[in-house]
Amino acid sequence: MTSASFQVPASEDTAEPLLELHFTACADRLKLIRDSIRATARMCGFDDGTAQSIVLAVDEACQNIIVHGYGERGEGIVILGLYRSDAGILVRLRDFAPRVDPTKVKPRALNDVRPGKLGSYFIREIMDTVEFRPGPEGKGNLLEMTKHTGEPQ
Amino acid sequence: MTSASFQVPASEDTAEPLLELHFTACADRLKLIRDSIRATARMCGFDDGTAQSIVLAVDEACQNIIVHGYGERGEGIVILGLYRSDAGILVRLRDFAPRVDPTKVKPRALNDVRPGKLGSYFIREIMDTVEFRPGPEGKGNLLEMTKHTGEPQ
Amino acid sequence: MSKSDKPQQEPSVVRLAGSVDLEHAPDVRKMLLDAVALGRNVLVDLSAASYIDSSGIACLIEALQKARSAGADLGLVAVSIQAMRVLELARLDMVFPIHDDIAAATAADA
Amino acid sequence: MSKSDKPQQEPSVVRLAGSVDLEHAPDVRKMLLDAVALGRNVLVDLSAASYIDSSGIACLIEALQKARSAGADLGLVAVSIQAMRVLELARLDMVFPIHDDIAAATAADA
Ligand SMILES: Nc1ncnc2c1ncn2[C@@H]1O[C@H](COP(=O)(O)OP(=O)(O)O)[C@@H](O)[C@H]1O
Ligand SMILES: Nc1ncnc2c1ncn2[C@@H]1O[C@H](COP(=O)(O)OP(=O)(O)O)[C@@H](O)[C@H]1O
Repeated sequence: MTSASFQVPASEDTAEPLLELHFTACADRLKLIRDSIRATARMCGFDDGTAQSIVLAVDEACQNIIVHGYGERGEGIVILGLYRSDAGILVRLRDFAPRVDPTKVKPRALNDVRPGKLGSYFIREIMDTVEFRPGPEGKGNLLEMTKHTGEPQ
Repeated sequence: MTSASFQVPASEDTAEPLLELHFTACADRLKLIRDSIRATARMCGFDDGTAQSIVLAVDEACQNIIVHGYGERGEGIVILGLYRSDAGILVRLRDFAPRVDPTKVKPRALNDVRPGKLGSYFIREIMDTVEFRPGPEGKGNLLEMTKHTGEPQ
Repeated sequence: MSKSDKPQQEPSVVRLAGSVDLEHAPDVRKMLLDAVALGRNVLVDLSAASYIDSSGIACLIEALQKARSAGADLGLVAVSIQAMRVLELARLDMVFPIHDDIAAATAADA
Repeated sequence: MSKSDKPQQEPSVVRLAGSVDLEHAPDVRKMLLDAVALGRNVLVDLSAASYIDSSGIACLIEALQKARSAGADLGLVAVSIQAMRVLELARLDMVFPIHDDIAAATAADA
């Protein structure tokens, strides 16, 4: 089955679709998408350093889908939509894994030096808004994140 | 509308989908996808130089869709599927533009020093197979290209 | 480089940076043709060009032809490995004069 | 670096190249823990590490903690701008000893 149109962003109607990446939820795919995320962030008006931070945030969100979302269930599909908004960039990350309970996604405490719980902390530190929604038609999850230009990262 | 599965490659059943890129047929999108194509070609076993040539071939095929396929009609959607096959890489490029007449896509003659007609010449020089098909359900076009590892480019 | 008509004049230098591709071809074409219109030899500095495609090559060919038909020439300077591979693919590596750097190009021209 | 127990011993050097990420975390973890198991101080050379994410950082933290609980230490060498940004984001830039290069690290240790 082939999609001939982009996902429609629910939250920011004026957002312009720049790139949509479809890939299997598998750790070795992330290196394929990082440079495209960076180039897209640059096209949305971010400097190199901030674009690199956005890459990290999106990468971490993809990792969470791979490790926690599909996890033991094996591989599924991830769809990463990147949009240029008036404010900066809108990222929409769709999976078809069991519903995430957003209250259970807790970034670690600041002074907690332990391996783990870093990913969601990075995401919240880097992005301006982070919102878990149920996927369209009740299937899977839709993580919407935005980052605005003109702010120090 | 969202596709939850990859396009099924018709020609190489064993090909593994690595990445699918959806974007608007617009010249400023090509810089967003080149690095991903390169990384995917590397993952398929090509060296840096050959991966870079594959980027050029795929980029030129996308340009042809932008310039000749949709052309004056304005922007449409392009779907670029990248697959790892036993032999190397399989590239599937889907558009929803009017049907291409493959006999009209003629690379220029070797000794012809003119601006133009270079794109399809590059594609045929770089790739091992290049095949225009009608798109599924008779809509648009499907350009399938392969490049095999273990051959000098 | 053609030494015939204007041996005493400094060549015009056009520096192309970033992607010399479909997106930037209109700007690149204008820069090159403006330089050719000055009537002097043109050197195209590609040291900062990270990527070149058939659209970029087409601009270079057009400018080269305009330059030559006006009795001047157009050379390429600091051609990257990627750009050289594309020129070779197009069998143009023997068509354009190619120099390591501006100094070498100017010396060749003198 | 901790000078306490083994001032006479050369540190073990682990060189991480490419992406220190989810894909490579199992290998990275093993390399680091193997080095820590030698009982000497460990220097992690990041000069060839192009990208590091939370999985890579988690490996470094685990190895640091194992090293310290064994009376040794683990330092980072040639940290790239990207890696430093990630360490700062994690508030770990003051937790790991960080050195410009191996020579500086060895001098600091002596
Ligand atoms: N996409 C997701 N699906 C299900 N659970 C998730 C998802 N993302 C995060 N979580 C939950 O939030 C926790 C914190 O995530 P994170 O900060 O990335 O740390 P870590 O991955 O090291 O556990 C995870 O342990 C997991 O329980
Ligand atoms: N995707 C396409 N759709 C329609 N026509 C195409 C397509 N690709 C190539 N062509 C035709 O083939 C010709 C040669 O293409 P190409 O070698 O890329 O040269 P150029 O783009 O410079 O004309 C084009 O001029 C066009 O007529």
